Amino acid sequence: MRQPSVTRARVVTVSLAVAVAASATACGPKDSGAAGSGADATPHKGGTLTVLNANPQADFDPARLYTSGGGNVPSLVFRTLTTRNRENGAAGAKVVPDLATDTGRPNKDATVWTYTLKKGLKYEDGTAITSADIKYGIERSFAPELSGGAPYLRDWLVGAADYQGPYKDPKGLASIETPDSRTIVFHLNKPEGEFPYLATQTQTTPVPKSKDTGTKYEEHPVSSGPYKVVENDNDGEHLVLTRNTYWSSAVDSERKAYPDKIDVRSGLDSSVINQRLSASQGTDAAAVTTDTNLGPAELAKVTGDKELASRVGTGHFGYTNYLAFNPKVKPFDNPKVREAISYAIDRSSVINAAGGSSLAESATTFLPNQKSFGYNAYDLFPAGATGNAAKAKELLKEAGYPNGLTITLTHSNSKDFETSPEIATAVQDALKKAGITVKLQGLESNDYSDTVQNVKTEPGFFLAHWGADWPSGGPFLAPIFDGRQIVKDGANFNSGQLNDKSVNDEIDAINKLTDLDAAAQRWGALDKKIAGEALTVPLFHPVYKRLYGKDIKNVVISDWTGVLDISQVAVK
Amino acid sequence: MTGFGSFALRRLVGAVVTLFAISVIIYVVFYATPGNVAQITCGPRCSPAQVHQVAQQLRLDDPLWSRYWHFLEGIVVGQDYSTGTSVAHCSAPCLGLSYQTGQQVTQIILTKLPVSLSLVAGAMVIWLVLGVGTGVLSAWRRGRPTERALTAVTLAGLSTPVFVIGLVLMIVVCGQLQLLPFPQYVALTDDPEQWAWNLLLPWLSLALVEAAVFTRLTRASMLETLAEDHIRTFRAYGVGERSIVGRHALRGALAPVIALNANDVGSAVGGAVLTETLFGLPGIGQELVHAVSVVDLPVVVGMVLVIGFCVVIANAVADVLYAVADRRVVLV
Amino acid sequence: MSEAALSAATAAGTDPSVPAVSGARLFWRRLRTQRAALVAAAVVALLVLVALAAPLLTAIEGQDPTTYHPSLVDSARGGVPIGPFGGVSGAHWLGVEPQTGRDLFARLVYGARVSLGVALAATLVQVALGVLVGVASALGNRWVDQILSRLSDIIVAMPLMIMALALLAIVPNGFPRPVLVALVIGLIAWGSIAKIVRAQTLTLKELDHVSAARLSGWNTWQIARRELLPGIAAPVITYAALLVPANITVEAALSFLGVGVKPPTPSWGQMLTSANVWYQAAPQYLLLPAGALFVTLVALTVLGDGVRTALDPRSASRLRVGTGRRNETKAADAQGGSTPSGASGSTAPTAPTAPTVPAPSVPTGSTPAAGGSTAGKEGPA
Amino acid sequence: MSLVEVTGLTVGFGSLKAVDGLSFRLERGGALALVGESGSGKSTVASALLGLHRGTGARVGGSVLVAGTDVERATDEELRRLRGGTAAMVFQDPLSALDPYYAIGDQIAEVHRVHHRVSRRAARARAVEVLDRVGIPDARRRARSRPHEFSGGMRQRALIAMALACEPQLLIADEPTTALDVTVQAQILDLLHTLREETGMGLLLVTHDVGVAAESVDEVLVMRHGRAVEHGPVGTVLGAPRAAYTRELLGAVPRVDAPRAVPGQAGDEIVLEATGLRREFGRGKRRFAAVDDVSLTVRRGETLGIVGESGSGKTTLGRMLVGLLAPTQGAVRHDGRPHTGVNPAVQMVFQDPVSSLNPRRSVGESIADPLRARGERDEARIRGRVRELLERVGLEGAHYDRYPHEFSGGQRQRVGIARALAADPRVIVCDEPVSALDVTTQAQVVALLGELQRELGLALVFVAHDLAVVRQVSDRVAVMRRGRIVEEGPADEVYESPKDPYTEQLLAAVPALDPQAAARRRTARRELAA
Repeated sequence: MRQPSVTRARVVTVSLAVAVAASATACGPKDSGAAGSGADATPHKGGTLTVLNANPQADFDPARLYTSGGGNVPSLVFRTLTTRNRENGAAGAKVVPDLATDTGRPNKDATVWTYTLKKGLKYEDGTAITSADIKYGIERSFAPELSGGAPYLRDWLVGAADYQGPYKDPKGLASIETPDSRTIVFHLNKPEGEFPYLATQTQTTPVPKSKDTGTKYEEHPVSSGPYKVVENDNDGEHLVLTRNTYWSSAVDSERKAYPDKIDVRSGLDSSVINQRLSASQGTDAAAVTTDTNLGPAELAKVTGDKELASRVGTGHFGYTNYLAFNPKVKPFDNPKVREAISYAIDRSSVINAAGGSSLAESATTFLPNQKSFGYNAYDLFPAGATGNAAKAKELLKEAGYPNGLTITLTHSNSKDFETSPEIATAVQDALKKAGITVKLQGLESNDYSDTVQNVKTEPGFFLAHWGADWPSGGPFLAPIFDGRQIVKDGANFNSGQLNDKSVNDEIDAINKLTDLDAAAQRWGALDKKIAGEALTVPLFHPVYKRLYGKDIKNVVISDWTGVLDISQVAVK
Repeated sequence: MTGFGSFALRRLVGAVVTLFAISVIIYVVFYATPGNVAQITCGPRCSPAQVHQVAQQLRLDDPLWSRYWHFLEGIVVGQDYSTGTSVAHCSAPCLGLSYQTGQQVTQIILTKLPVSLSLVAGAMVIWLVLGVGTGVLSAWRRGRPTERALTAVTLAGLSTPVFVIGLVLMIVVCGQLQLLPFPQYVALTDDPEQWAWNLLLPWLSLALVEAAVFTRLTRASMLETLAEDHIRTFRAYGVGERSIVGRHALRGALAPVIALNANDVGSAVGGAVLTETLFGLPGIGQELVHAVSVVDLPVVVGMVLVIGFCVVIANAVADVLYAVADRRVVLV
Repeated sequence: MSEAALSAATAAGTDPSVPAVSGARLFWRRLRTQRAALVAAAVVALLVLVALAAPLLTAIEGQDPTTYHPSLVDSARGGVPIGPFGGVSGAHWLGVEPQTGRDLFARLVYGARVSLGVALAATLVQVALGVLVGVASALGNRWVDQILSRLSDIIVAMPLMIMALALLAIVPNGFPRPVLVALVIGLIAWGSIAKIVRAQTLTLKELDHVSAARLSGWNTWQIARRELLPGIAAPVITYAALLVPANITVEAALSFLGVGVKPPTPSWGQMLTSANVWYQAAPQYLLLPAGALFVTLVALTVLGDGVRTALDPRSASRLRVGTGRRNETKAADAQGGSTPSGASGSTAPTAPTAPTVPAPSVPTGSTPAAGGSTAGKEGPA
Repeated sequence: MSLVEVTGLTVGFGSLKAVDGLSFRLERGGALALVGESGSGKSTVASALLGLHRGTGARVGGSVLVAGTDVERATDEELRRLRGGTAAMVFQDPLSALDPYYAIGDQIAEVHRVHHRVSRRAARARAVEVLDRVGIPDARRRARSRPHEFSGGMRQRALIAMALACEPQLLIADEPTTALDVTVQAQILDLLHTLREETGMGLLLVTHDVGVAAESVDEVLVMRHGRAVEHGPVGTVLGAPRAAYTRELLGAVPRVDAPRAVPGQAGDEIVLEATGLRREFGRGKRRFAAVDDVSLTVRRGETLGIVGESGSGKTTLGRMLVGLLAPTQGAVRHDGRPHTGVNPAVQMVFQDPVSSLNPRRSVGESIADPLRARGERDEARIRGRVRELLERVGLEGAHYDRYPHEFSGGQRQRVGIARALAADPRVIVCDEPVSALDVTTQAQVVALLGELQRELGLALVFVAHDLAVVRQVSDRVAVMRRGRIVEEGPADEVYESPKDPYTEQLLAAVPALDPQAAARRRTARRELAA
């Protein structure tokens, strides 16, 4: 249940957001790219871009950030070995080189990856960026003081599992080699064809050891990107970024960096952000948001106003909301019961609760409906738009429940419209027709995470969601269905506790592939195979509507993040 | 003034006892709160080993009393902590470090408190002026249309939650009429004019709810005072209504208003939680709600203590004002 | 609305040294003379009736509060209700809820149950605790008083919302939520009522009839029950009438912070919270619960005022004011002490002692002007 | 033209007629007393003179002319000029009649400026002047004090000063001395007399106390039920009353020079004994002894009177005797045995008939309290006994289920006595039992206590400030001052030949019913002061 987020996941209990708010990233519409005036006009350099956000950039240390594709505001300051392709829609779901000259050179079995840095790379103070700084940056992300990043480096790098970072262990990680100042070599403990994706994360940002101040580094992170932080008030609530004069577009083809200055204001209520963007007065005319989308009420208002409607971009992001079963709990041990629920579900109620057909697309597959994930449009238990009550009742009868079934659905009391009570009550209503009575068990959000992520307390039936760390089937399927990733004494995400050798083997086999397109095909096939177990009921894939100010130009929303890429936005 | 000295001392001791008790309660309550703090701090995908390391670093595995002792120690002598690369010192009174961000809690409070104080203080001026003003007017005009209109407005204020008033005000004033910019906190020291303009709406939304209470109180206590013998005396000497209402009745009616206002600081902070959240003002309330949600105990304790301290101080000040307003009162 | 505010407002209206009601009949007679209070009482009764009859009313309408009607909302436009005035029709009297299409009338009347129920129950808890603590600290020795006063100081100094957030997170899930919300509101907001009761009890216990009861041989508990509790009933009832609306808004605020009553159970606070953002796209969704809350609060407040006036011994002259006859408005003022009953000559000749002004430690207890009311009894001057 | 001309004045509140066709005149410089018991309408008349009923909903009929102004028909502006300017009122309770929040000098100055267009400074000077005139020492400094910093007598002087500030032609004094001690009362009455002599203003005195009237005025108008009962020169009305009611009223007034009619039958048994009683209040610097080293004994069948002014500690002493207050030092013995806490054998009758009965319980229940507390459970027996007691104190048995507000003050006091009797006491301490009652009622209650004493052999401790009442009931008398007993002895001895100067002073201050005697005594007091 990780939140793919621009900032490290902050649990926001108080928010007026009516929609899938905040931290998500998404992608431009598959067909036409971002809509609206912003895409058409010719962009020019200069001006100040205002960013209105709900969540403060409380963490600005590359070691602590958990981002997809390098993040948004952080990616203006931190360059990484590779990065996402800064283009609209599906094209944006590709990985491209950033600091490195290519996306990585694997050895034969993809256990050793070598990168070479571009020439002429400099920090904001003019000193050169070296491969040793990248190694140091990765190493410090293992320090317990700087926890928060994604788990992959720990799981993949040889000897990383017990490594506690350079502060306690100055010798460093032997599995990262820097033969010269432009070369860096990674030794992995198993084949990982998707290493280029991982290299997009901010942990591969260079950190000069002499400037490292531990937990205080985030107050003055050293920029390798087009902008540097000149002001950081109230722990990331207000940021001012100005041009890093040592950055050059000659060595960075991805970031456009049109505005001269970027002013990030956060801690705002999401409805206030959307109000301000729609009013678009003063500096708000040149404003965007990187963590807020339109809620249903706001959408209803915007769609009735042509001018506003022209200032809305649509984003997709690899994300699935689903119902999870724990087959260790009765009656969900019976596949027929799980199938009956899959048939019974009335997705229209659920989609309306999530914001309606413009903000949520019906999901019948676990993998997101995007090509890069290997999307394979199957529907093994066709329920139609409003549920197949007859088929469900029949299955229940076979399973020994001719008079209907009473089950408990566990959900959280947060206000995220994902695992929240609104969705739970919609599910409750959506199963009613099939004679399935749903009782609700709502838990406070921390309690909810503890409960559903612990194999000992995991309930039989609960609301869950999963988002992509990068646009591929690997990080989407493996944590949920790889039997070796069942965690007994910590946070477990394999909620079905599936440990099927054929599934595990197929995952290993795909990981060996360095041809990412071929891998995607196989992920799609694996998804359909697993779906036959009916361990989850996919509900919907969210869609994000992003409002932006009048003066915004060059709007790019990739399928990788689903938000306006502020490295591309121009205000003049 | 030995009387005042002993009053101040007694109040100080009382405040310390109160704050001490509050901190104990918060520790116990949050100890019982569900949520794996180390997991939240470390991130959802941390391995059990990493979570354990974080727990150790935050002393989460220590017994409650030992953690509490450490907290008290920090207040008295300060606290040393590791930033990874060096050892930093959090000087007394140190309220510890945030679990989530590793920032010193005292530092967080110092940056957030001015925002909340700006909000509450400004709103207080408005609600006092507005509340007492309409209260006097409706006591004076009682039974007439003026009073009925005021009563209706008052009750509307009383019955509308601050989050509704605030949003509607914002949509209408900032969005549709564009009379004011959308609020965005500017420090008083940076630009006093912008400070006031930006806080005007938050002030109003918070004040409208509270003013209603003061209107009712002022009206009631004005009527009370107007029925008193000394008012009859001045009437019997031909003193004009204006002077009777404005000078004699109001003065008598102010004492309970002062007392209430002190008590209201507490509830205003509660209202401020909602106001700050709605308007995105980076104040204590907003931070506190967030800290509660992520079980960031040091931040919660620190902030609650600060709020408690403000309430205690406000009460003491009110008692002094009360005694100044009415010399018959003896400070105890 | 803050409790403290209420307390001060109430305290201003009741003078404990004068016998208040002398029987329910007198009370009703006084209440009856206030038209506004009677209308308010009728509205409150109607609301309670609606809340109790919610299942019946929705059955008449043919709806229930939880069934979704996806076809009644425009899914592509965020789920805004289809049709004028938020989908008002013969089947849905007040339209439907955006996104879900649930019947608003049903949710409103069922919401009344929760909102009123929670508020009433919370008030009961507050009153019970406040009376217990207040009486105990007034009757106990200095230490008991100190400890209990300190306790209520602590309660006052703690931010209510934060404690509510924390407490609501601790309690195990199986606990019925409305009961829990009521308990939490009650548990953290009894401070002011305790202060009122304490002040009132302190005044009452100095009255001669309490001394007389002691001389009769009753023990402290019996005296508290027979002589004191009836005496503090008037201010407590008055205060409670004002607490109920305050508690309704607290419930709404808790819902706003995400810790109120859980869906699908409707409450007005919850409706307000989710309707807030629909202010522009579906205004009636916000206006319905807001209007219901407004009417309830107005009715309860006016009724509370009425009760206070009816319980106030000095209200005889003010009642005329309440009826709004203009020429009589000044009656209360000019008449003052020289009411026809002729107070002159009956006041004890014993010179008033030093005014017994309440110490600031109970600032909401009573106004300093009321201090004169205990004069006339010879004290330790 | 007379100063005041009242013709056929009628004032009604709702269904009640407070004043019913009253007519009188007061010439310039004259002094008239309106005398009557509570409810006679005398204060209502006083208010009518200033038009204070205007706008209150009271129905006023007849005509009132004050210095030529028709009060009922005057414009608001004329009325404002009349109030304070022409006729000034001195109210009864000087504490509540002044604004507690402002300095006394400022309040007087404010009133002065309403009627005179002078500077703030001049008004302030005028305030000091009049304060000085009414005998406030160090007036310049004291003008800055707030009312609570003044003693009761000083406050009353300040109120009179306020009235003088505007040089009115008429002073209306509504019970000006009721809340004051007897010595202070005498001073205030003397002050009024002197002022009248010097300024030549008219005085309308409203009082329930015939003695006060005798001291102060030329003419008396006796009122009852809103009507005039008798009107004439003070000597005639008080010396040779024509109306029966006046005679009754005068007869009921206790005389300080008349011994107890039926002396108590003192036995040998000491039922109550106090030795070295001391009681302190306050803490730290504010600590003081309300009662200091008091010893006394009470025998079966006798009445011990305890007399003293306010603050003398007599009530504190009374409460210690019954065990409601614990002494700081010393001991109380009941029947020879040391006793702490309450004891049903020692009961109390309280001063305030309003607060001494629980308004929410029927009087029968209140009386039954001692029976129930004793463990009596039989309802019929309880009702029977209560009925008996009610009848014994002159009420009806059927009154059991009535509530206190249905009774008059005197009746309530009887209920209080019945409740005390229900405990079968041997001693009853009466704390100012009749001070809140009208004189006629007073006499009845006093008579009842005497009867009960003889019948039941009760010992009575009678605590009061009124020297005449105490003499009327007591066998022995103790005079208290500042927490100590300054003189104790058989009543006749103490009253006829006081040994302590304080006792002498007290006795000298008691108003006499005979105007000539009053004038003589005033002269004597003046000489004493000079």
